[in-house]
Amino acid sequence: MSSHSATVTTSRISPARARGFGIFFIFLAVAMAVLFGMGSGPDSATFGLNGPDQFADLPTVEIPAAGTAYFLAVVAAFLGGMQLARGFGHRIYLVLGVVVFLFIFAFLVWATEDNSLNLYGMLQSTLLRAIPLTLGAISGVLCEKSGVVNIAIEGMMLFSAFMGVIIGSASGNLWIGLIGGALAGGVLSSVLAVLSIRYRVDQIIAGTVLNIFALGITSYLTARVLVEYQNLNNPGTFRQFSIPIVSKIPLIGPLLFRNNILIFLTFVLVGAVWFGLNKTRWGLRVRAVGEHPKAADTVGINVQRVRYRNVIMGGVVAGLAGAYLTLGSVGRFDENMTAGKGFIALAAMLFGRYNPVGAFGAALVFGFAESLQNKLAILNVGISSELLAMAPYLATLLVVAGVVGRTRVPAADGVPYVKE
Amino acid sequence: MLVPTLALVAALFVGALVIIFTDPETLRAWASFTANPGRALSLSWDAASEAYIALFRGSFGSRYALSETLVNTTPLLLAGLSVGLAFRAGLFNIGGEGQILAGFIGSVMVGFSFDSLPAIIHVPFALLTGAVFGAAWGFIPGFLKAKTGAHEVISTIMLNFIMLNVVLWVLKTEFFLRIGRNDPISKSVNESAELPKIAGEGLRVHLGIMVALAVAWLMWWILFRTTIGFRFRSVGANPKAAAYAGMSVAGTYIFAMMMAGALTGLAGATQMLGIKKFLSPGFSGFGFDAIALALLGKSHPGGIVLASILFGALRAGALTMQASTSTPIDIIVVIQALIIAFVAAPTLVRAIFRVKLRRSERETEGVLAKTWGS
Amino acid sequence: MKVELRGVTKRFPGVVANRDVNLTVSGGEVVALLGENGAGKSTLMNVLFGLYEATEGEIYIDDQKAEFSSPADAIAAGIGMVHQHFMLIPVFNVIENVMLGLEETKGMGRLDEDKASERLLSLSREHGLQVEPYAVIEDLPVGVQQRVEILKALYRNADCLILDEPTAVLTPDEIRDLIGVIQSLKDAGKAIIFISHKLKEVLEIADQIVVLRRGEVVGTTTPSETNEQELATMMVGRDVQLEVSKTPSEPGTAVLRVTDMHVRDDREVKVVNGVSFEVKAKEILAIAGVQGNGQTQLIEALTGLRKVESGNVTLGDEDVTGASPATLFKMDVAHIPEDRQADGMIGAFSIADNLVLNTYRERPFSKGILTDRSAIQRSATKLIEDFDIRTPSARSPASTLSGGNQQKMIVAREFTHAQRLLIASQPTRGLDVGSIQYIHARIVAQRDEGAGVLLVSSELDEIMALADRIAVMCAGEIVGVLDRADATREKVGRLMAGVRDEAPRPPSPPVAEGEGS
Amino acid sequence: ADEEPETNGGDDPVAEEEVDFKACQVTDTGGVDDRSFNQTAYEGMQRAEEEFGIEIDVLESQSDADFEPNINTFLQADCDLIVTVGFLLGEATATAAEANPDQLFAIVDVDFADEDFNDVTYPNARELTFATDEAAFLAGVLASGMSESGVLGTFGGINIPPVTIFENGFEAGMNYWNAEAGAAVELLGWSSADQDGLFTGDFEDQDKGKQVAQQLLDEGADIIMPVAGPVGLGSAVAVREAGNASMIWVDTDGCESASDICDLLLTSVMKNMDNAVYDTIVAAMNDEFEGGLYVGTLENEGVGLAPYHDFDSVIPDALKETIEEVRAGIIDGSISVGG
Ligand SMILES: Nc1ncnc2c1ncn2[C@@H]1O[C@H](COP(=O)(O)OP(=O)(O)OP(=O)(O)O)[C@@H](O)[C@H]1O
Ligand SMILES: Nc1ncnc2c1ncn2[C@@H]1O[C@H](COP(=O)(O)OP(=O)(O)OP(=O)(O)O)[C@@H](O)[C@H]1O
Ligand SMILES: [Mg+2]
Ligand SMILES: [Mg+2]
Repeated sequence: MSSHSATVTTSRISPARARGFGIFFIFLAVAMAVLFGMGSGPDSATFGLNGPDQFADLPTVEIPAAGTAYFLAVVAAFLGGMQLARGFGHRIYLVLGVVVFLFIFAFLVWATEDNSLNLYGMLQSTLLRAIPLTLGAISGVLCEKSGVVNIAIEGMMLFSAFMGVIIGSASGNLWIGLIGGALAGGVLSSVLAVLSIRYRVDQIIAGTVLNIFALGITSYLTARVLVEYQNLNNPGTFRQFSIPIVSKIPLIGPLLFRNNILIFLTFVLVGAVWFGLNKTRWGLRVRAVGEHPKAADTVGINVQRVRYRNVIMGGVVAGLAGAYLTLGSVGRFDENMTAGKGFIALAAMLFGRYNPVGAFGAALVFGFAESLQNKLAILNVGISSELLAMAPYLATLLVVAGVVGRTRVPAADGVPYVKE
Repeated sequence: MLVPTLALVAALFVGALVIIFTDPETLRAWASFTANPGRALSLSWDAASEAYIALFRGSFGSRYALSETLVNTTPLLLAGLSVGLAFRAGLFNIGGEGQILAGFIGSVMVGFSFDSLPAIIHVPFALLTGAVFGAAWGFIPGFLKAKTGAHEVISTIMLNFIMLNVVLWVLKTEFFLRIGRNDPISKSVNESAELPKIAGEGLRVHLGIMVALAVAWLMWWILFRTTIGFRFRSVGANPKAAAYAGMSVAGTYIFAMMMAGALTGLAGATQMLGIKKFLSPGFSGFGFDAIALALLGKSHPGGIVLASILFGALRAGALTMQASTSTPIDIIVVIQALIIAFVAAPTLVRAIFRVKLRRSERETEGVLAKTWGS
Repeated sequence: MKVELRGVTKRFPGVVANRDVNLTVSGGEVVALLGENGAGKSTLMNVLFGLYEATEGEIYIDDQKAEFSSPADAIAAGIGMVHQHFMLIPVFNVIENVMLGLEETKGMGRLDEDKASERLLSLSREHGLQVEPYAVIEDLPVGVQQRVEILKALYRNADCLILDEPTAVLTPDEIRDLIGVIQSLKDAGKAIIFISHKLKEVLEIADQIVVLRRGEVVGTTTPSETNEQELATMMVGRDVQLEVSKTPSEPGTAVLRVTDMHVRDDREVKVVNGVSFEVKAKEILAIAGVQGNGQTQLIEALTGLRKVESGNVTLGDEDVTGASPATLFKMDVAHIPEDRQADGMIGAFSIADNLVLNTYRERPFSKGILTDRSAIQRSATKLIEDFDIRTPSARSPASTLSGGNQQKMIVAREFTHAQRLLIASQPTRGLDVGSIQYIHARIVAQRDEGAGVLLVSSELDEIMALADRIAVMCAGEIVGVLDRADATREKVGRLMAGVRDEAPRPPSPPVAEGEGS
Repeated sequence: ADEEPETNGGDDPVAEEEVDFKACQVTDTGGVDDRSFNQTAYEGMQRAEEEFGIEIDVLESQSDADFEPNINTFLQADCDLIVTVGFLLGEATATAAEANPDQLFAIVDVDFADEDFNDVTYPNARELTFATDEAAFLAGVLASGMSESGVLGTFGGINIPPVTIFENGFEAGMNYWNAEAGAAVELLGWSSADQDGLFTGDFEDQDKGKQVAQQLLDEGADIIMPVAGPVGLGSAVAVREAGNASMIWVDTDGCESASDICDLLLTSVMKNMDNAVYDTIVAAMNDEFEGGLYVGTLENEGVGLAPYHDFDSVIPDALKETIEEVRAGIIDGSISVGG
């Protein structure tokens, strides 16, 4: 019944659900007090906030573990009470984010008691892990906003990671490698486009085909080519550079403005795709095609062309995601090195509600969960590593089930457009 | 049948090109094509034909080969049926891997825990436990979808990764671990829980294939002959109309995901009790192939049977192909992808082979998941 | 401007939708196109609008031969179309919809909504079409959506405007407004093609009437030369009775009682706000109202498809608040849903399967968990004959039926199980006179056999023809309950528009006895 | 069965010399290019091929259902020695060895045992195992002596013994150093007491390897030992970017298997599977094959530290000496690596 559920802007919360949020906040508050407040000893947690090469270093923050937990619990309880008393209306998701953040922070403080933690490093790791996921999700957004389901992000990433390495190594030029990787993504996505637009193959099938194909062909060629010609697997990586002045702002400077080109490109893409989709003629047409292709057709928009263009663009962006993994991060290819990132990007796309900014946020959540997981393992908090390894996936599962509920899908997503 | 056959031909042809143009010697011959065209052509022919002859020999060429084909077919078939069943109910079950692992855990547990049960009880008990574990793991995404609208594609992917870690975790418990060993492999299933071999000791083919075929028939019967199947198909084709007609859509989602989970769990159980015998870390690989199978078989049990025999043959034959030519085993994956692509795009195949559209083939194609729409 | 279709034939695989059709419309003229469901009206217009390519025949604009290979060409030639199913994007706002394809931009391809809005507002003033430029389409009533469609065409400088069944979803007042708009467009020199099943309107506004049957033009006439009965006969090819014959009702005890019902829509907006009414056996209670005033959600809540926030529903003596569709079905409640294709049927299933969609678990269609396919087939064959469903076979997919026949299929299914209460939402929307007459007769027959009928319709004619009592719904509330005898089109129309000029009868608690007289 | 299958190595020129010996390897699901034990074992085979012109052949397994047919294929293919790799192949190899007493086998990383953990041997099967912790112990000492920050880091692919044995030895070596030198070097990412620590979850995701290494660096570690196959290559990128950190490679000498990161490698903890496989082949060729357990130790050089390569000039001689002393101590039993 509720497949037509609300868009973000107009969603309203039913009283029962609103009450649910309030109770949930208070529950978290109690949990914080009991688990982290009473669970902490008398010691302090130390947090480092400094990145490299800043104007001035921030002082190291030292906070009492138990006290902080109690304080944060009180704040969360207060927010819960406010919600029960009068409600936050449509800002509830923001408040939810705040409360969940408080909870995680309290958790971190508890885990760090009598220990120190480099918060800057953690944020940076969160960001870096989010980059390929964000690019993958943007690829999905571009395709699906125009009405073509792309579950082949994983395959496109893998294929372009591979091609980026080979082309980059063979040419000895990272830029050519990057372009090659992006084009490889584009090539694979044009297959998706032709299969699903021209031949009207079920789009999930077409995507599955590409995923299988990419895994098969890259593994095959790795065995056949890369193993023998190792020098084809050594393109190097893009170096990071700093944007003058702003990169010296403590904490956020090095975090945001001291990166390699692909990361900056990701920032730009998040903004540009959001802007393009929501503010420009191109975006209006893309969204129209994804929502109601026939309506778009009746005002003279060439539905198929819009779809071809977007799917290929999506492939190029997925290609950047793949190239990031090799040329932007580790500088070499290995079999199945995407290891499921394309699927998590898909989750980020849905979780981010088909919005590049939202997808970036979702990717950050996932990246944070992963960083947190590793950090906890490093801090040796006594949770078994298998359970910790589940954390990012569990987090995604809970978030998808609990917070987001149903995402509003472009109405014509996955439906081939048949013109008489 | 014509289109799938032609699709197979087309896929093998393209696969041959990949084999030819990645074989170093053949490539060198092509580089000097003008000097000696005959050699390039004959080397190409040899490279491809030898690979394919070996592939065929390894899949259908002997009793042993046939047995191996069926061994590989068994879990593929069951897992493919699971994905197909979910498709019919409008659900996309990418959670096969997780559910197979759940089936592994359930069946191996029962398999090694009882020493004195007669096989006639032990085997079904272990199979059933595998299915129940799979169903339980399938219940989660079904429940989440029904109650919160969480999309099953995401939740099943997440559950796969979670189950991967669950396996690692249980492999550290006393209960599972081999006594005195610390390699992450579990105790082996007792002989009384092993699926009996059905073609003599030298051949690995086991009772699981019979179970799988029976389940395929059962699924056909349920889908097309029973009220449950009618409900599944209705919800899959139009959930709104199904709700309006008094069917419980949420209930159907949960039930269908549980049944799908049970089928994949059973796939895991047959593999465990027939071939694998002990639990070890890592994905099985069958769960992802299963998606392809369901697509290829158009979510029809009969189609899935044929598709899984084909894929079983490719998997079995690949080993022989690897052994007798230097073709890496991964080429099979490429060929599988090509087959699905060509089968899924009949118009493309027709265009290639210039086959006329037959009237009956114009009818609507199998029900598949179309979109994320929840 | 003058638009001419000469000898247009359009073939689909297996169907000839238009055969050698000639049609001319000039500036300042309204041509009405009439015909049964499936007569080929929409197809012909789609050809003119460049959506379909004609198999044979030509289009002339001002005596110049025109080639339309896409709507873009037709739009460029000055043709605008308001489609039967609106071509609006529900999540876009008015401006976005109107300027789509012809966007105003400022640097970098940025949309310039303000500029577009200015132009839109001036058009809107010029033709009396009021809209709020930044409102989102899915929040707007259908009547306003239609204005947007018209504005969209005008925005593209259309000189010839095609309106495909524009009045099917409007209130009487909105129809009045629309007729005014058409008049003003006509005065402004536009050529207008108007498609409708409502003969009254056609006679009122057309300058010329063209009747299609099975794709062919079977007659051309003018309002002064003809009348409703003659047009109906021309369309259908046989005599049809336009009025339903109906004896006065003899209401029995209350079957359905709804008290203080509150319901929210998918976006959690309260759309039903304290509604109370009751339906007695052997009477037809019609809920009149413009679409989008909560009727849809009210009915969904009554039939178990939507959560009841608060309030009570009783069936006979039993509380059925929030009961599932299955429970209601067992209690002999039948329901013809508003959106037949989305809710009422499964397009990919055969007609036979669709006919047992809610009875498949009962004898003789199943025994235990086994379905009995031959029983299903036999029953289908009989129903197809009884209800005159036009199809080659019970095995054909339901999606291949025409709209009217799809509706008959649903009616057949719902009417065959014993009935206490029939809930019928918009049962004849978009159907031709023949089909309407048939379905109306079945509804009355159902009443006469003892069922209580709750009819929801935005079609005033339908309400007037069928209702024994009329409850008018507006903005989520029942704003008045009238006996048929007291009800005039004007009174009901005013209530529908939310004007309570005379003291309305208290909607709750239901004053059972007072209303019978 | 009579036919002569062509083999991978068949067209290699050196092989034409025709020594009548054929060694065959069945990999586990990692495949022969896994940059880990499958690959290292294969390198031993390749060396024998080059030196003696024997024939070699390899079969990869896609899933664990393939182990048995792959072994069967080789049983039919006149292999003189069948080498299997990894604990997953234990059962299949034991079964085959028992059923084919005339066929020689060698298995890497497995010590056969029966249900009740009684040791089992077969006269026709050699079990090649490695006391990797002995070598890792040396690495722990070296790293502790070299660390400026006093913090070491390690992480694994997944928490399985072939991985964690490195980490246990590494930690033990560090503890030894702390006790001997009165230092307080600490280790992040592994705790022998809990037998748990930091893992990436697979042996594929190099980007994760980079992130995890970065996080260890962030917490102050300046020497990192990844035990995760190719994932460690990702770590190298983070280490290189950090500038003032170094790494310890495992399994093989990283300066040979991944020469482009040699400048970052303090040393490598070598598990000389290639040597063990090579030696087994030689023994079999000379009819000196013996079934039963082989344990690679520091003493028999089945495990060891790789040369210091680029760091040779950086590592103080005193430290080098200490390491030699520890090595001697381990060999003569005066130092226990068991924590
Ligand atoms: N895309 C199509 N493919 C095949 N047949 C079609 C298609 N569109 C319409 N038809 C057929 O063409 C005929 C005319 O349909 P059309 O939609 O023009 O009727 P109509 O006069 O608009 O009916 P209504 O009053 O129901 O709107 C019908 O028989 C229909 O089945
Ligand atoms: N591909 C097709 N094959 C056969 N018939 C079709 C096809 N597409 C549409 N039709 C038929 O064309 C007719 C008109 O389709 P359309 O969707 O335009 O309905 P409509 O004219 O708007 O009907 P209504 O007036 O009932 O809303 C219907 O009878 C439908 O069954
Ligand atoms: Mg029409
Ligand atoms: Mg032993």
